[in-house]
Amino acid sequence: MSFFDLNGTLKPLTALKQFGKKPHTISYPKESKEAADRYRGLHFNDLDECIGCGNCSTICQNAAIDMIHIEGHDGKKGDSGLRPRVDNGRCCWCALCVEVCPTGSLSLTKDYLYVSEDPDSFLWTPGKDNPEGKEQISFFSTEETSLNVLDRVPMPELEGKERVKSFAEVVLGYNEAEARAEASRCISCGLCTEVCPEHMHIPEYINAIAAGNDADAVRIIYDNNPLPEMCGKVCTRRCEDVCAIASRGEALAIRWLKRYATETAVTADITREIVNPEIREANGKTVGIIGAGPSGLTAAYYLALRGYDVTIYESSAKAGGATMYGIPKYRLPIESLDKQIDYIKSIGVKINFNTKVGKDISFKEIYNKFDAVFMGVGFPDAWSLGVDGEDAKGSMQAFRYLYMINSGDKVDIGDKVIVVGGGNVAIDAARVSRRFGADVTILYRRRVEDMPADWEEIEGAEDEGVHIIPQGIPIKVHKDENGHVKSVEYLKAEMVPDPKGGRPKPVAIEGSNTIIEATAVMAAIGQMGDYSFLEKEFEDKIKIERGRFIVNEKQQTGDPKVFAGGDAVNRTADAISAIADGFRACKAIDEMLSA
Amino acid sequence: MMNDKNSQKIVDIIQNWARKHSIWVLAYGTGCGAIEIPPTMTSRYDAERLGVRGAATPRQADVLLITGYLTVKTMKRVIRVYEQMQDPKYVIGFGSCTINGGMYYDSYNTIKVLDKYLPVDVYINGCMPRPEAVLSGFAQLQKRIAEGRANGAQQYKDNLEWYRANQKKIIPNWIMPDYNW
Amino acid sequence: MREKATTLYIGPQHPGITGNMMVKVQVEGDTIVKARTEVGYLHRAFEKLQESRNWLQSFTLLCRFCVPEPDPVEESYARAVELLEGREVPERAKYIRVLMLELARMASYMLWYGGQNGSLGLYTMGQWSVGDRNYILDLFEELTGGRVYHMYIWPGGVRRDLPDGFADKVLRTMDYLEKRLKDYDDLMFENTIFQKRTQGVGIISKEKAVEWGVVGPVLRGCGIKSDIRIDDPYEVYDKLDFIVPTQEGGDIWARALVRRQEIRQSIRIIRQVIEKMPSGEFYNRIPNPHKWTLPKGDAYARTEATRGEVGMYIVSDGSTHPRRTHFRGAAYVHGITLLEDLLIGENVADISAIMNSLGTCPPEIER
Amino acid sequence: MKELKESIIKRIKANFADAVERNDFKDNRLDFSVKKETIPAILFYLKDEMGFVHLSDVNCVDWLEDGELEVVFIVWSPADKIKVFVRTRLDRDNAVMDNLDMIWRQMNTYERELREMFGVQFTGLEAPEEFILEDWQGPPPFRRDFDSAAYAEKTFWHRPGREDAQDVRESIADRDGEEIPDFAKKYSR
Repeated sequence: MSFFDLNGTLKPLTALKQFGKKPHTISYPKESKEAADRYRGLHFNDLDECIGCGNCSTICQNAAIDMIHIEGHDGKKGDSGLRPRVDNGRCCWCALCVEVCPTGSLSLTKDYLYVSEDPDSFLWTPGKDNPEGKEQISFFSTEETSLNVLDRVPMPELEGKERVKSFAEVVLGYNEAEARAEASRCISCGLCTEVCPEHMHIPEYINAIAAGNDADAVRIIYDNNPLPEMCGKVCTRRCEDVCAIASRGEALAIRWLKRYATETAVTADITREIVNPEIREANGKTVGIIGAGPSGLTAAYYLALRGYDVTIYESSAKAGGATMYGIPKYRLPIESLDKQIDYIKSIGVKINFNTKVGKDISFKEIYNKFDAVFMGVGFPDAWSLGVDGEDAKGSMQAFRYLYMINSGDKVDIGDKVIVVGGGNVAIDAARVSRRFGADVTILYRRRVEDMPADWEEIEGAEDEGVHIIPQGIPIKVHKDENGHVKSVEYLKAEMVPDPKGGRPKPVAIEGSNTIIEATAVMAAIGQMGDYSFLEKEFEDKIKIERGRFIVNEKQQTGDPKVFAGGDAVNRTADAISAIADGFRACKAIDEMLSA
Repeated sequence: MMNDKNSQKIVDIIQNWARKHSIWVLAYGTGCGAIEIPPTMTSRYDAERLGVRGAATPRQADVLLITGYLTVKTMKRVIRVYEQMQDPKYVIGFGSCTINGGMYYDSYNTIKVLDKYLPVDVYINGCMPRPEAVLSGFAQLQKRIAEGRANGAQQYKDNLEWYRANQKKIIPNWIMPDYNW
Repeated sequence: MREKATTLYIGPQHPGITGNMMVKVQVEGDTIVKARTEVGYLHRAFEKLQESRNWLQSFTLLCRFCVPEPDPVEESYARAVELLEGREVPERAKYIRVLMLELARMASYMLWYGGQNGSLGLYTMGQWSVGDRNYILDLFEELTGGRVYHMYIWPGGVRRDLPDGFADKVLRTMDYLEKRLKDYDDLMFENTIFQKRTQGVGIISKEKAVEWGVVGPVLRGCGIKSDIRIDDPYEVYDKLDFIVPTQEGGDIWARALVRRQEIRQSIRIIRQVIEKMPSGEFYNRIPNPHKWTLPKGDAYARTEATRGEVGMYIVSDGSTHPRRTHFRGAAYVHGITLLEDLLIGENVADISAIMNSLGTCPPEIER
Repeated sequence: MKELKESIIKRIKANFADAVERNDFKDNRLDFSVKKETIPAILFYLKDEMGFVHLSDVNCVDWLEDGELEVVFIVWSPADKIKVFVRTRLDRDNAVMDNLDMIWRQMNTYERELREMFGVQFTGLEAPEEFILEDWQGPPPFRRDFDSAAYAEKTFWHRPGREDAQDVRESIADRDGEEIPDFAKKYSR
């Protein structure tokens, strides 16, 4: 190469080509380039949409997000009342918090300027401190990109056609892999525990299942529920309504996971071995319990663990109350219930079967014999329809029908059954009738979506070929010459919105009378209590109002020695509420007697 | 005839005005934040418009940009660099990790809270802060200078013992010359 | 007569050093007789931190390993996790990943253009290439939401699909940059100063290159054809048509020429990717990150970055957190032993140029 | 590919009796576990005789429960396009092995790092004592029994002002009066 290279000297002058061209410069701060539509800037949190699950806080690998109380958000069921506060001295703007937010309330905005002279000013609450951020949202998660697993692991079930052939259990239960997969969807926020009447330790046992430790899960479950397998099969599972994942996807199958865990303890003995409860030494105190339903059994079990001598008086031949006699066996097999009751008995609970209080033994005797009494008497009677011709042969209460079937009795229902009502009892009666080969129609006053029964049950009934006639109000049962049910006459109803904002009311349409043939009619419009066993002298103290006992928050009636729980006390009238009553009563009795 | 106090005030205003428009940044990329410095300095954002430009040595520089986390080993060098710089001198904390540790909050090798060790004038948040954010950080610094509040060097001198104690806590083997600042 | 050796400390605060590291050189006159590097100024203990973060949280740390070109690190981690778990990646995601990697390669080379020329006192180039690099960063911003830290390629695919009209924008940017590359040639490769300062400086022989574990453009600058994209193809590189440029000589000039051609190959690859990209899913969703476990075992995935081979080695003990991760950086090999050896006999003035030509990236060395 | 892998296994097994192979990988990977004394010989053999000229990676895994450190070498053959993992286990309390930087020069750097971060000593390694850390007084930090977060808590400051943070689970339990038993708490998040 020569000393002077002409080409190499002139070529760089290409830079002169740029002379006079418009510069690329963005003359900030006079002009500013807008951030991209997907820019990951500062946070924004929609405070009303946020449910305070804290998933953002746990995913943050920088520990930048705290959950704090902020004014105006006190929390309610399904909302912890906490909101994320971001430490921008930690945040790395990765937006993982956005990806895992189950409601999608948390997002990032186009705003990125955060310059301050005060290092303590980088702690701030998105949404509260930048309400204008709502207009600038840029990086957000959708159902497609969410890192929550929104789809539930499907529960294997028998086919509809198979089901109606027998009383075999419809739901087959998760296998191990399915249970682990389902459990691993949980984000462990614990919002569910608040709505559970019994406040079961839901995230803990789900996490134990996800970690592959079923025994621990069983132990955690039995901490405050002695009938978990029953709950795992038939619980009304209000927990699933508030599941954080349900805000975008399908709720965790909390009920099925409990069922899976408890079914790993195959027999009562194995359950005893796994749970290995600590039983306190007998303290010489005695407690009498009326009714071996969920509330009575719960109180009995935990009192027995606390060293009390517990005796239950049960009018029927088997324990379980409404879960034994009200729930069909294809939902809750008798073996399953027996297993749990055997386990409870193995702790030392004594049950006197076929002993009806008020007939075989008087309430007064029990009252005097024990240091405390718990009444879990339930609702043994059912409401009747109150229409003409209800006294016909073949007209019955669905609840009684289920009781008789579950007791092993035969009931003649013919081949055309009409069930009136929309609750779980109605569906159960309908599905049971299907299993006896009848053609079943459900007549319900309101629309299908208004039915109080579980949607899963309604779907199951439809799969099995049950017809549902919504907006039908029965007005008369026609009899044939033998006094047997021949047909049911009903009026079509239209839904009239309630001006006060309540749920719409069905109003019969005049002249829309329709008649359907039937060989049996079942009323499933509600149950009621029977308190005739209470002697007169107790009436002053043990008050009954609108068909239910009046108790305080400790389940205590006006008589300090007498406690009550279950359907005969609470309005929700489901098994888990009854268990919660029993558990509360147990604690109160323990407190009272050990004082 | 003005009294001394007033004339000093005018001198201060002129000085601050001049200082504000010639911010020379020490070319020391202490952490990953240094990657947004070239774009800030080059044609797109052209920080030189604002009087911001690079300086090769501490003696010439006005601003020490702490571009992100400081490891203990760098901390030692940064202290030396800072002490070599001539008054007036400013420190900008750049990125989340200078404020409260950022993503390295549990690392055994990075300091978390910069203002325990050096007086910091302005923090620019972000991980990584965009060039616009960097520029607005400089604008904030200019404002601070113009208002006469950017007296980090004086603060450091006044509280030297406190700073030294904090620095020595993480730098066990203290072999440092004393600079003539 | 031998001159007395003097010790010079270049760095860590030195404008010519590529990042925060130090080279301690002994010079006789201005000829280096011994060089020793000192690193560790940027050690954040990523690998330790990842052990206390779960498999997804670990992912956010990755792009901080090497700031100029973070995507190959994300890519290596994602692929190592997928390898260990057996997770399938949708075809579209593979194309998007290649698009990202090649854009990152271009962005990194353009920064290198500025650095290499800056190290020789030619500052105009930096104004151009680093300024133009912003157009690529704009693309990143639009696609990933971040200019520098993309956190985009993650196990199972990529984080978001391409936005509407993105492909056209990419092509327009490519057209613009291709035009600009001609200007760069005039300004840089045709420049006598650049030629004279780089030719015959920092020579690595073929034998030495193999023995010292040289990789990437530096190895190709020694005349050895080696590129993981061809040798151990990942994603969809085996379906794309491109050449791996090599250059004889082994000096800075040869390495610069290799990079000059590679940036053109990247444009070619990007155009093919845009053309061939299938529609469909972009992400094979991972399970709930809090409970996401990987099977027991280990995996190593490597990616061709602008500096050479970068790889991620992960070990799982079956839990939700990594047992150990290890990042293999190219600068780890180039920036310490090779640099120390290469500097011997060179001028002090060339230290910066040599370091730049090796692609020394201190944060990658120390992690 | 399958034949190639098998022939490599055969050759290695013939020369190194203690090598235990793993060949259940779908990709181009082979895995050999050997005693630590065999490491220099097998690496020399792989490089000089079998064309595994490229050293991809060296690193170390701490198996605290077993009381062992596992050193893994990953080598690559540009001709055969196969990567081979060679691994060996060292006693955690006495982690010593031979220096290997005569095989690949860059091994020197890896060995310095392993020495500093894991406390693996390489007999015959010539390099300055300190590599990344400076004046480090704790145990080798990458060993699993070193708790980085606790060390950081002790050594550095964290900015105050975040003490009022609440745990979602606890605050719900407080509100509804749930008593979480102690044995269950480890499953809370």
